[in-house]
Amino acid sequence: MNLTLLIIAPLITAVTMLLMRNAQQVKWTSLVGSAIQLVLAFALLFVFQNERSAGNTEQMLFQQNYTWFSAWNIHFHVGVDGISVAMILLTAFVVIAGVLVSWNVQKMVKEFYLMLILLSIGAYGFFLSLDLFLLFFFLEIAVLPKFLLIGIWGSGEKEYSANKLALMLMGGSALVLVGLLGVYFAGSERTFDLLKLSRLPIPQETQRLLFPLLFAGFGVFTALFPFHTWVPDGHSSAPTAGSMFLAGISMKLGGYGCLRVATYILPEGAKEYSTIIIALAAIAILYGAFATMMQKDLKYINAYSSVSHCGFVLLGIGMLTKTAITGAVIQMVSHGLMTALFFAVIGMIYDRTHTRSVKKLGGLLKVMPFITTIFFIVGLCSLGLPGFSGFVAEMTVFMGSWERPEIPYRVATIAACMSIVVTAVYILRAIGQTAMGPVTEERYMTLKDASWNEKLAAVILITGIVVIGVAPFWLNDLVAPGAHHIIEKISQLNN
Amino acid sequence: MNGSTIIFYLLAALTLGCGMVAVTTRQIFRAAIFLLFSLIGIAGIYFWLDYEFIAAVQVVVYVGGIVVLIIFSIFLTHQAGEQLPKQSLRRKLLSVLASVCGFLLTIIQVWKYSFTKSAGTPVEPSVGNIGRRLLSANADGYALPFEVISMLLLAAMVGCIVIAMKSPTAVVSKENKAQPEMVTIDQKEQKILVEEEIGEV
Amino acid sequence: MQPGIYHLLLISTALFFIGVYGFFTRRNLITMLMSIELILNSVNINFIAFNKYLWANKLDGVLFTIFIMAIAAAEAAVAIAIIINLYRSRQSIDVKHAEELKW
Amino acid sequence: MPNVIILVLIPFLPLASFLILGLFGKSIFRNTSGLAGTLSLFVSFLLSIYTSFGYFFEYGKANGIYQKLVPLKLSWLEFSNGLSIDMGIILDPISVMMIMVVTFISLMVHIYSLTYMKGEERFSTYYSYLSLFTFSMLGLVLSSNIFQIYIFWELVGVSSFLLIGFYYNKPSAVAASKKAFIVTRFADLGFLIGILVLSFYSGTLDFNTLIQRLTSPGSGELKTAVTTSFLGISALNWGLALVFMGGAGKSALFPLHIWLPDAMEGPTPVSALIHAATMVVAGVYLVARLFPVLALSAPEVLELITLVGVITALIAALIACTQTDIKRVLAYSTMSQIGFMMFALGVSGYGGSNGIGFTASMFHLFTHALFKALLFLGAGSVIHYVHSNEMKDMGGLKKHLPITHITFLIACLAIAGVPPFSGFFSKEGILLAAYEHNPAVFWLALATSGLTAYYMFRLYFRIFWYKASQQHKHHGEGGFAMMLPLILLAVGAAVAGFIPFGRFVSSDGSLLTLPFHWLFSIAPVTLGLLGIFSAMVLFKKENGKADQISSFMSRVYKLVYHKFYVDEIYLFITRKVLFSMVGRPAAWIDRNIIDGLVNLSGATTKAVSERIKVIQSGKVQHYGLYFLFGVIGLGVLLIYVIKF
Repeated sequence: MNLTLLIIAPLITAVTMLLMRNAQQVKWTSLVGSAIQLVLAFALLFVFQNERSAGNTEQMLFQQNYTWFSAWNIHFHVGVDGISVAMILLTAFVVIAGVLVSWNVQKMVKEFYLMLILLSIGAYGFFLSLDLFLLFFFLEIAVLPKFLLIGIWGSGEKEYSANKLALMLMGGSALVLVGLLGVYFAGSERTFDLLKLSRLPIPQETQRLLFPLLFAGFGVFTALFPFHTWVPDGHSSAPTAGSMFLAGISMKLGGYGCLRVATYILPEGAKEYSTIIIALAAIAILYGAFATMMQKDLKYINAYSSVSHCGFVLLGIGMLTKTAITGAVIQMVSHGLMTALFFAVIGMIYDRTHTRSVKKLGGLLKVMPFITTIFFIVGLCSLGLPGFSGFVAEMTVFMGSWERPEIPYRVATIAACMSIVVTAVYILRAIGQTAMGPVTEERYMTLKDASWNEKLAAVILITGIVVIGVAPFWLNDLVAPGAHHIIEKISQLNN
Repeated sequence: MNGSTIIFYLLAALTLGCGMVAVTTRQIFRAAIFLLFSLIGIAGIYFWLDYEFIAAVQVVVYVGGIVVLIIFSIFLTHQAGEQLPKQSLRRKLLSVLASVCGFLLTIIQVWKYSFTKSAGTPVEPSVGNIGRRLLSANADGYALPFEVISMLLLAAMVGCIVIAMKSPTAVVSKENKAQPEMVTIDQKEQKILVEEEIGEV
Repeated sequence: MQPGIYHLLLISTALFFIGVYGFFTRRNLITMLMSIELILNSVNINFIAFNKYLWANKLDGVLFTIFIMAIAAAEAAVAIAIIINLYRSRQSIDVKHAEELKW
Repeated sequence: MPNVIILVLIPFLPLASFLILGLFGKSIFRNTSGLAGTLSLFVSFLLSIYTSFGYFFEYGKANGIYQKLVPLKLSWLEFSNGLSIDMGIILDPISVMMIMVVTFISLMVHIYSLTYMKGEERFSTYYSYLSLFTFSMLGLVLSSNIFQIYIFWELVGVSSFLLIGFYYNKPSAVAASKKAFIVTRFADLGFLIGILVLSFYSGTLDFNTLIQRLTSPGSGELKTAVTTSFLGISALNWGLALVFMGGAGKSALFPLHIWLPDAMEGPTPVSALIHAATMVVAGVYLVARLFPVLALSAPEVLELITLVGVITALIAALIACTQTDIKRVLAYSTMSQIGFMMFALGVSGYGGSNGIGFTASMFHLFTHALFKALLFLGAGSVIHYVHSNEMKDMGGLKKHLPITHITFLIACLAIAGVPPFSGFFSKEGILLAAYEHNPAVFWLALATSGLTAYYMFRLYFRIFWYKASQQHKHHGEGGFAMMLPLILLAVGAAVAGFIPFGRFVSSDGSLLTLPFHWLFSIAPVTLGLLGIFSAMVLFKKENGKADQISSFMSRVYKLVYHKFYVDEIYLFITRKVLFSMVGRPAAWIDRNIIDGLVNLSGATTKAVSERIKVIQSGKVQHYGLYFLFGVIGLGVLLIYVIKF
């Protein structure tokens, strides 16, 4: 399969959108475009599985490699393994749901959808890249639309949030850039090629220096503990689709980067810093969960819970076992779907009631059963109920983490386990307050339930969540070999 | 100490003294005049150095051209007898400090450096020699810069005209509308300045 | 003592810094222009002095002096045009009022 | 051999009914959802009867010992090195017994609810939740993998949450559902960590392999699990104790019991199904599942279980004597009976006649399910009739509710341990096991069983006698659909004691006859009758004696009435400690310190730029001065400092 299609398809969508005259046409174009993306993603999954079952055990499939800028040995090099395929599927799901949810956007419709599609280009490119420069290029492409989405279509303190988010993410990518250049010059060969770099011996001293740069840089994207503060502000100010993309896709860029770039290229560094990573991750998990308990705004609740949930991703990566890393990837997919759905639901509630305050809402189950049922489902997924994806992901991380018998790892795992209780507390508080109980305001009685586009978006995302939750083995089989490759060098080091 | 030396020192004193007064006096017209004398002193120094042509050009261009231009512009922009506004003491001190430091630094460096004279037959700086060099297109000729300078002068001339030309009426009226505020501010400041001066007196 | 290159350099340096001092302390644009003329002249003196005492076999110093004078003339003309225009637009040629390039 | 399709259908029929009713209940099955749900469960019930017959009488035995059959095992999620979550079905005496109990009680509740919940706006939702619960519970008891049991454990928890919060616009119901979920979730944390510990040391998640590895004395896994210790307690004990914590949470054992009384906010049939007969015994079931490991390799944990069980039994019985809400009385009685089952397991040994406790516990689980479901459904009829849960609104109902009255009486006699009703036999077994293994436990249990008789008959007399009824006979007892389950359950509660239970269920699968001594029975039966008698004296007629006694012991009464203030302690811990000491500071630190640092860096940059922008004054002379000073500075630097 030609992987470039995944970049070209949204690009064509964007160009076609530019030619459209009115908002209706733009919406349908982007919907068709994102549907095509979804089809392509599924095709990729299918072809990939076929290729693997045909016995192709090469690490990266469907590689394409063109020289882009020969002076610095930069290539347009793309390829996928199971992890990338999973992330691409996630992106396609979130994109189409995001497009559907924003059907009612009034202001600058064309530009809005253009930003969404642009972000998806960045994400696809990022997940496909096997050249670090290309990867960085797409990472930056993905940052810009977020700034505009929040700054233009946001609500509340949107300028502040947009600035904060853009600056912190840019700071992260600055660290990444330094790290990438360090990697570029550290090896015996001047190359940005991921696969080559992973085979080059990079001296331990250099790894020790570069790993924190790369990991923290990507970590900013995925809410690594002290650098997570853009998450609540950014999410709460963003428009619904913006939050969905931000939490569903953008935060995953970081996790993927931590895994694919930092850990894969610099295994010795990863080994050295793993205690610090898991400490930070455990702090993020528990502390994020406790901080969530005190939030009143639904978006803040989900944003802080994202900090907590993304902690599992980092925990899985930091544990450096195959199972834990598989769990981390599953958690990325699961959290992406779940949190996108969560924000979509919050958006639907907000569109109707014009408030996101838990205190002011109540008894919505009576008024809008469909939306509230989704709210229940997503809440239960968030607290790790079996049958939904969150459970699978968390349990895989826990099982993987428990493979490390050293005390700090044990402590971190138990701390992470504790979060399932705290998560239950805050999710049930939010659900109990908003969905159940008596209807708090008279005006809520006349509110309408979900419209077709919202229903479709929700159903698409729920399908993803439930399929993973009920039949996780295919995702596990897809991701585990990729995780094996990443961990290969580290397990060699251990022996 | 012979006559030549004395003349040199006199010229130097004239140049520097008049220059000093030119930058310190608070009568703008006087400043212009002292500038004139300072420039004449420089011309004198050129004479003293036997560079008659340069000295002549100095007199023609500076004394006859630029200073006159300046004087005209003074006439255009100033009322007679108007005193220049005073600069703050802090600024003056800073400027003195900067100038003295710079001066000392430069002079010390110059003094420490021993210049070596190039061996070669001296060329007479006569008008003929200068003219030939200026207009020759040989390897050491200055024809190209000469042309460039002439273009520059032309451009400057055009520029002067454009800049000094009166703006189209529409713009003027717009500016005039914006004017009153500015003027009042200016007037206020001037008032304050005047009061200060009175206070000092 | 017979005046030599050092004396001339002394004069030019002094004149230069007199010009600099004027440039800093003057608030009137015209007087600032005068200071600039002094600075240019000090440069001219240098050229001539070097030509005279060090490179008597060449004429480059002289030629540069001539060019500088030409440019100075042009500069003075343009500057005065600007000053007059400025005066026309804000009835003042105080440098304080010409600070449009502020942050 | 068992038919796999039939086995799979048993849990999947309710699942199908859940999905169909949940998705289309409001549109297609608007009026027939109850029937549809009941029908699917009926089929499931028939299939489980078929299965249990097959298991107990055809293929279950090999060499006279009941085998643990795993007819189905699908890899669901594979972790590394042999650890994998499998979706399997295990057939052994206790799981087969449990599917019988679950499908039967659930069927009764389904039928009962047809009338009881009629006219409810969310009728089909109710039935879909019931189906979900039944599915999860069946999945739980059939699990062949410890992680699988955890999965269904959670699903059971969530369906319980949904059903308790069924009347979602009642704030107390919402609070109760949250409480139930969170408390059991807290216990599940222990369960989860326990699973992790056990899986790490045994290298497997499969029950059969796990039990085999951790009980065979020579195995390396057992050796490491016993020798590795943390805080002086071996890893094996940690693992099992933590797993037990999960069981204790679900079964409402002493420190984790607080959710059960509040759970009575749910519809009464739900309480009968979930919070009396099936879900709350999941903890007992879990302990029974791991019983070989506990009995053979970790007797210390078994002692802990005994202790917790007996404390729960006693405390719950004491509290039950003081409550006035009839459902709460029943809830505490449930707690107390589960305590019985637990310590019965705790005092039991493994294999042969040592395993009396195990058999008795399972037997009690079985009989308890019947009579407690009956009690709840009877209470449901009463509540249906008087529209209140409070004792003060009742009294003298025996004329209005004759069938309910009779069946309720049978259930009370059964739970009080009066021969020949079922509770008598199972309780005898438990007391005997306790007597043989641990006299202290026996005496406490004896006292508790006396209390049981007292509070049950207090309830009985208070509802059906006490005073003349002031109720207007506005409607009848609730019709056939409500009476049929009562009658069926009453028959069960009356005669189930004669089942030779030891023939089917024993700790090691071999045949066991529950011993029975006439002499031994004298004490508990006498005590039970004494309890009934004192209840009769106090509550048969309206008199002030009960109040006199309670005011006489006012302090003690108050302490017991307020459930030993356990709720308040929890409230203190959550409100004051977790929320105020952890949650709020965390949120505050995040907003003010961590985010504050981020904002500070921004503000610093801004302040600095605000300062240095003054340099960019637009004044040419300033620039000149800076320039000159810069040049001088550079000159000095290059010439005198660096000597360039």
